[in-house]
Amino acid sequence: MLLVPCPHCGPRNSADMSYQGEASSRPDPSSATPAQWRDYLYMEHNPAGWLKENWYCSSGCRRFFSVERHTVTSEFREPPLPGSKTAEPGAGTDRQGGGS
Amino acid sequence: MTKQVIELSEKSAKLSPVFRRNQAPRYSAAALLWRGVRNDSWPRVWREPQLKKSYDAVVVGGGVHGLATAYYLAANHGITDVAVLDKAYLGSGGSGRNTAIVRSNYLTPEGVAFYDRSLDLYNTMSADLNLNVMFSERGHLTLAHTDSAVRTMRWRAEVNKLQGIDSTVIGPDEISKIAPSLDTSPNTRYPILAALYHPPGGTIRHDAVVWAYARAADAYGVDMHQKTEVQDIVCEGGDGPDGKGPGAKVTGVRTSKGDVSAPVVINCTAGWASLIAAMAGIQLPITTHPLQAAVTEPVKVFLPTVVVSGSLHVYVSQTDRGELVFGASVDPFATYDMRGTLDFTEELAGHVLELMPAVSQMRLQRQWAGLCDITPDYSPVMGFTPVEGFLCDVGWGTYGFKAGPVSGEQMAKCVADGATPDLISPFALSRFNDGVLVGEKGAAAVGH
Amino acid sequence: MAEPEFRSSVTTLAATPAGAPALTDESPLTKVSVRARVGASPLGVDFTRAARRDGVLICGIRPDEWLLLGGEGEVEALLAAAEFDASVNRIDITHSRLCLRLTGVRSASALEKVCSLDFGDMMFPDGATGSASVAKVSSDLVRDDIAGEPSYLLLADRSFGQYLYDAIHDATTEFADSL
Amino acid sequence: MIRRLEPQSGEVIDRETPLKFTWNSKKYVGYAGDTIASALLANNQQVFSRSMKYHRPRGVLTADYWDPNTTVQVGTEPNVRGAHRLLEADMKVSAQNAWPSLDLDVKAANGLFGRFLTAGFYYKTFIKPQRLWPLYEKVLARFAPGGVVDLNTPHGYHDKRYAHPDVVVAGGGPAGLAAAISAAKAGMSVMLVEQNHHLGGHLRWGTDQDRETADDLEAAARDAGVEILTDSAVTGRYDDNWIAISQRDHPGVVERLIKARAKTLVVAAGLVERPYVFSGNDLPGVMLSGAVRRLINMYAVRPGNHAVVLTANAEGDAAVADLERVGVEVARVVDARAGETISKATGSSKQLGSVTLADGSTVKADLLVTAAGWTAPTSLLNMSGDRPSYDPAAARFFPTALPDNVIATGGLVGDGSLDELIAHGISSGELAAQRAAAVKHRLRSTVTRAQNPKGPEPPVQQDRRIGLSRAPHPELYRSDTHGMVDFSEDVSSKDLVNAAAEGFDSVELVKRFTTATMGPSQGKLETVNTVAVLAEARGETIEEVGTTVWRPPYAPISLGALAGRVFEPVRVSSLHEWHTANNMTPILAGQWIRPEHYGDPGAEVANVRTNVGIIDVTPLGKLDLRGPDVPKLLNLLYTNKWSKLPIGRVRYGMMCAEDGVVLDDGVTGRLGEDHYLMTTTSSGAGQIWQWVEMWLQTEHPDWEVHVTPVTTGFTSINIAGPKSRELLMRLVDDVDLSAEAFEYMNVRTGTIAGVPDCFMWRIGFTGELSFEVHVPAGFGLHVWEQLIERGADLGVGPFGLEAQRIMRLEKGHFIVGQDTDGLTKAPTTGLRALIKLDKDDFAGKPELEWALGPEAPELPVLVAITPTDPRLVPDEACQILREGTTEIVGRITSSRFSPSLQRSICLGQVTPEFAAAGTMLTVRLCDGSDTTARVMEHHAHFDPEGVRLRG
Repeated sequence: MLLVPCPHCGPRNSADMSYQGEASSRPDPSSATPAQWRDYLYMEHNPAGWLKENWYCSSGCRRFFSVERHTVTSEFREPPLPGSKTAEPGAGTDRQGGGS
Repeated sequence: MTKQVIELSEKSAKLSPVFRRNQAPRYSAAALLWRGVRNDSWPRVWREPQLKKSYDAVVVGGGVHGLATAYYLAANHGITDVAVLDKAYLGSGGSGRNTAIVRSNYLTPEGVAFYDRSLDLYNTMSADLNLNVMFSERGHLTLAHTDSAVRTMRWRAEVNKLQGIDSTVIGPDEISKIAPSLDTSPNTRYPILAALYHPPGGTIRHDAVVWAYARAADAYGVDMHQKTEVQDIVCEGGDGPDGKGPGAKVTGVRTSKGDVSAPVVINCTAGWASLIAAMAGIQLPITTHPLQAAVTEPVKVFLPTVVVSGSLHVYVSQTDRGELVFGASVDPFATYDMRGTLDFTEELAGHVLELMPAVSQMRLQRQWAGLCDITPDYSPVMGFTPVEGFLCDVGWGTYGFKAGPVSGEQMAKCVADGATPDLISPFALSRFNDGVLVGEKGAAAVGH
Repeated sequence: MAEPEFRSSVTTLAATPAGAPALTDESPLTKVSVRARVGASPLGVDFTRAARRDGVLICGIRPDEWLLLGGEGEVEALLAAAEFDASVNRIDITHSRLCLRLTGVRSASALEKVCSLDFGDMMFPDGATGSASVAKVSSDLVRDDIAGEPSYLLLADRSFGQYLYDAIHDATTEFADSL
Repeated sequence: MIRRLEPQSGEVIDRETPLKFTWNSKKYVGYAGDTIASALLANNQQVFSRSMKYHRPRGVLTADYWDPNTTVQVGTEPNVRGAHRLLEADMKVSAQNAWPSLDLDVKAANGLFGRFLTAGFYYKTFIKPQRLWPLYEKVLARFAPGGVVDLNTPHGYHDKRYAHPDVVVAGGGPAGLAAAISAAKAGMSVMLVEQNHHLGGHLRWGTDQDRETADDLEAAARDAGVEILTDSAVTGRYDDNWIAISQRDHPGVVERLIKARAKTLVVAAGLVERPYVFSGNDLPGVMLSGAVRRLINMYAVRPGNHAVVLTANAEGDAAVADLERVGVEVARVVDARAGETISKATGSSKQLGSVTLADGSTVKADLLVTAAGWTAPTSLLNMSGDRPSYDPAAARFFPTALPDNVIATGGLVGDGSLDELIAHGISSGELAAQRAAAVKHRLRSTVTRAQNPKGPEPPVQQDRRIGLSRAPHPELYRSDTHGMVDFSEDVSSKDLVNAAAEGFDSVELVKRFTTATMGPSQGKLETVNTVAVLAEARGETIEEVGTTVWRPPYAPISLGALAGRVFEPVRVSSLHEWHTANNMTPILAGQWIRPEHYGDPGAEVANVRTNVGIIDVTPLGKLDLRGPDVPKLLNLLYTNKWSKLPIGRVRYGMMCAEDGVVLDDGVTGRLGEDHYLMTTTSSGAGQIWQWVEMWLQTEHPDWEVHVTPVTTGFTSINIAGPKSRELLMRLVDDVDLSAEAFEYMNVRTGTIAGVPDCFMWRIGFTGELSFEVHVPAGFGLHVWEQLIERGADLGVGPFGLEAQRIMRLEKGHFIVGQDTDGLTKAPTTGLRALIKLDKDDFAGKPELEWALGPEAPELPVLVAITPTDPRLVPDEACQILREGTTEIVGRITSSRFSPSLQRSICLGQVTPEFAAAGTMLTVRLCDGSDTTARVMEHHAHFDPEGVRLRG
């Protein structure tokens, strides 16, 4: 069980957290073109390496934060940043893919 | 350009001696006996060729999708000058790590038609490719524990029936007859209210599918290169750095074993799709998550069918060897790390025991993980991309194995015709830009 | 008309076996949530710390939330005396939250059967608070020792009352003398 | 008991406690302390199982946990390790893989055809005719190995606990014990986990002096406060030293999973003795040296009478000494260190008869002991990221690079005298303690609630241990004949060679093709032999071939233990007891248990439509919102406008995700200047709370809004029906409930039945005059009982979810997630007027703007539908077709028979072409027949003008 560094609680089990996906900034809805908006909605960098991402400390302090994690080695780069922007609509909650 | 490839290869089409020349000795019980009597061993199942400087087409990824694509390019379209590149061994990725369930009872008519074609190909694969892939048409039960799940099962059944697929909603009594080990009593925490029963679904020996395609493709002269990692895709004329990105044209790949020029490069990877696409300057709507599976020690066969519970995020079948094979939903966060987690086995065991309390004394003997490329609408990304000559057959989430044969067949057709076949047109990358997603989202949430 | 009577969501209590940590229901306590900006300290108690003042236990359960626990009138009195700026809100959550207390030398061991936090004295000393899943229910935990004996308060959504009580009680039985 | 020896000084059996048991229904007696296998062997039972494919008889091979041949069924429990599980009184033990019996196994005929049943033979046969494959498959399935699952097996009481030890030591041999002792003495909390029933590892079957050392170490460990677990195993090492331990020595539970977050892990797993590959190496009577020593010294069992011993190491020499001491004739010692070896073993089907040496000579023997070397069980190191490397001089794999928090000691890292092993264990324990102290320091400074540590964080200690030397060992894998490599899978070295020749020539492919290492011992005995045979076949070195990845678990763990006690939270409202006492038929809705009805939902509907009914709607999501910026928040979350909501008013709103898909809906009321109460759907309550927090914390941290979930702080009761006002008035004195003073879509605060601080909303889902009251939950039951009591003369009765569903459908209210799905964008619902594109921003706005623009494809439309046949209720999810085709143009999303209208009613989504009022639709019913239905003018089938609810 991965330990995720929460800026408020300290390291916590990933099961105490809710993953919010890649960090990206929300385009200005009054000026965004459909293409820009859908980039924001759907496109991912998905790197094999350092990824800036968001977590919600759902069982703990209930704060959102951003952190950089290496997607191959699972290391975290300190320090996490509280209250960063999220990437996913629907708060990433519907990303529970089906199995086989 | 792809048209041109066809014409070139047309000469060596169906009646060419290629297959004959490289044809492996046919497998049969008689041949097995004969070799047993003479104590002969079998010849190599596929060659170990040298990497050439150029190919008509390069397939990246030696799994079911890549090998099927190569096979159908050769078998259906006479394009035999094809290389399949894999950074490890054939079938080392998702093809060898999935739980080998096949079915066609999807939610949308497009999905049903697509997977049904795949099931057809699986059905005749042993004979078509002369290798027993042990397709076990044992039926597939998707359990519903809530009213809304029952509704979704009925939705799927009704769509399936309209497409001529054998798929019905059945009640606890009938479920109990099909799989007596399931606890169908009404007072459980997750009562089994109904199930979607799909008799044509079943399991298959996943490795055998890989080997069957590899052996058959090899017989047509397709080159398979194991331990050959694609390190870059060479493009020209694109908007991005190094001439990549939209508007570019593929000229070849750089590999750990040398450069290869090719006018067509097909990305058939799972788990690394975003990375391969990025080599051509293409961004995909994909996040990569591990999907874990586990297997118990063997016991005498007692579970005759595939059982899936969407609400409990578990699916289970029993192999002919007696092991229970389990899978679940993908891990909650994106990672390329395949080490597996304890939480997965805990959740899994808890949920399996909800369904089948009698197996509490069975022991888990191995867990493993594969990588899944998840898209926003639980549907793949197939066909052309904004880079000419660079095609994708990716984003297969947790359902790639089921779709291997049809994907290969259709991708080969796509390359050969230079046009997107109808069967895969709903899965074009452009749909995310157009805002028209595929409707499998509803079913996949409870699918498996 | 019958007088309204407060009813806890824990409706069936079980006996505590001798030697096992004692689990009691303290749901009727007055519970008020005081909300302020993250980083503010309107009551002088930090996040993850708890302190008792005028009979009221003030618990920093989130970076922007303090839970006040006390007997009838005590919390109101304390709040009436406090001076808050306009950004502070107080919400009575007496009825929203279930409150259990687990007391006894083995209570940390019992909690380790249902919760992944480290309840060792160094990591969760008296006067500390923590939030975590307890038997799969999001809960707030406060260590509030009684006369030197380890004691923990557990607060969770009221609707889980009986379920949580049963799950924790079951976890305590292992520590009974007879076993 | 003819094989039982006179008492041995180190025996672990209690001769004072005989235990009766049965083996294949025949009665036998063993002693307490016996394993099942030792007891059977003492009773002269040599054959324990039949092999998987060829059904060859198999006897004891390793006499420990990893013995592949002694797996048995005990009562309802399959696959019990007979050479590890202790005998219990009245145990019912039976052989697993034999039909009809162990002695007469008809499937043994398979053995005759062995040369045809080569690895992978399935793939090459049963191809044609294909229709016969299912038949073959059924036959093959009967050959599945393993025990039997009794479908009536009780669940059993399993358990779990978390632990936070400073140091976990995996392995209770001399090095592990020493490490545990020194770590504990350094002030660390230590858990020591040993798979066997006794501590001391190989010392337990060694000399008297060895045992004395083991006893001393055990006593010292207990004195130092080490938590000792025997009959337990560290089954996995996961991210950040999350350690899984299967504990079987805990009273009261069958098996317990301990999840330990260890600051350091010491791996002292010892070594596993490796079988030698030669023809006949699976005959009963062929044993490893460790097996012989355990049987003699621990269980006082004579393993045979005439022995040949192949020895390449001291353990083999010690086995010779043990055998001679107890009077077994050692006919020949074959010393591999001197270049001697054996060629093959032969015998009857059930017993070794003779051994052929490399020089061709033959020695009669009923016992062949091999001491061919060791496999390092590096599983836990692999799981820690290590890729062990092969040392040909020592003939085994060694660790290469480990993370700081994993430390290996003992046989895994080298050899040496007992003193050297213990010294290495001690220094490993010290290193583990120092590194754990650093981790502890860091934790105490980062976990806010912890006591702050004193002083600066200590640096991570470098590894300055004096290493263990590696004893030279001959590379002894296969003789000049072919034999069994994987005993549990029946894979021979011939199979591996053939597979390699066919092209399955990498270790992973050969494993997949032959199934070698895939069986219950998961490679412990056979991995290195597999690699060695493959290396030989390919003409490569073992290092070049490499190994497969060892995956968790290290030892199998029961599903019961992994599941533990069942934690499946359920939620109930304050009225649950009342519902239960009043004939509730419950329904599970997520975690909630709710009343579906109280006997007759149709009558409940009728009562609401004519008198008054009350329903428990507590699960309805409720968020208390406070602060000056609440209107901004509401404007952002809902598609409609919220800036000018007066105090005392409520408004309906719909929320969308950023892709324009309907996420939730509900009403929000303004209770005070800066105080609002938002309601959400019951199922969406948790998700919407997180959604709101996400917007506030990440997009608008400057907005002053505090969100508090109060869903169960209130018992929510909807009082519905023409007499609802009259009923509520009897309980409320301080609020004017008249139609004029308290209009539809308003909210008031007041006292109900003596309970202050209740909220009353004039809203409802049923279409009737109705009041939704929210009562502080501790008093919920009081108010409910008062409503029932005081309304008796009005005909008040409870109604459940089903009645509410019927009435909402009569009124045409959609349910998010039922009438909408994962792709339904807001305009489909028909509430176009609620989508205010002139707002600067709201969640999903750009996508909705596009969806309503000229370029977007037309969206499906939600419509009310009436079947032509009023008695016919199409099932929900029935498809709507273009007439005469199978083209799907829509589906029924909700359907019921309306008791109020006495006809069937539906909601459905259709393509715009079919959405116009009056359109006749073709509905395909579940039985395959078609029916027709008409699209209605309004969503509401009942009281479309809303006269009743405004009353």
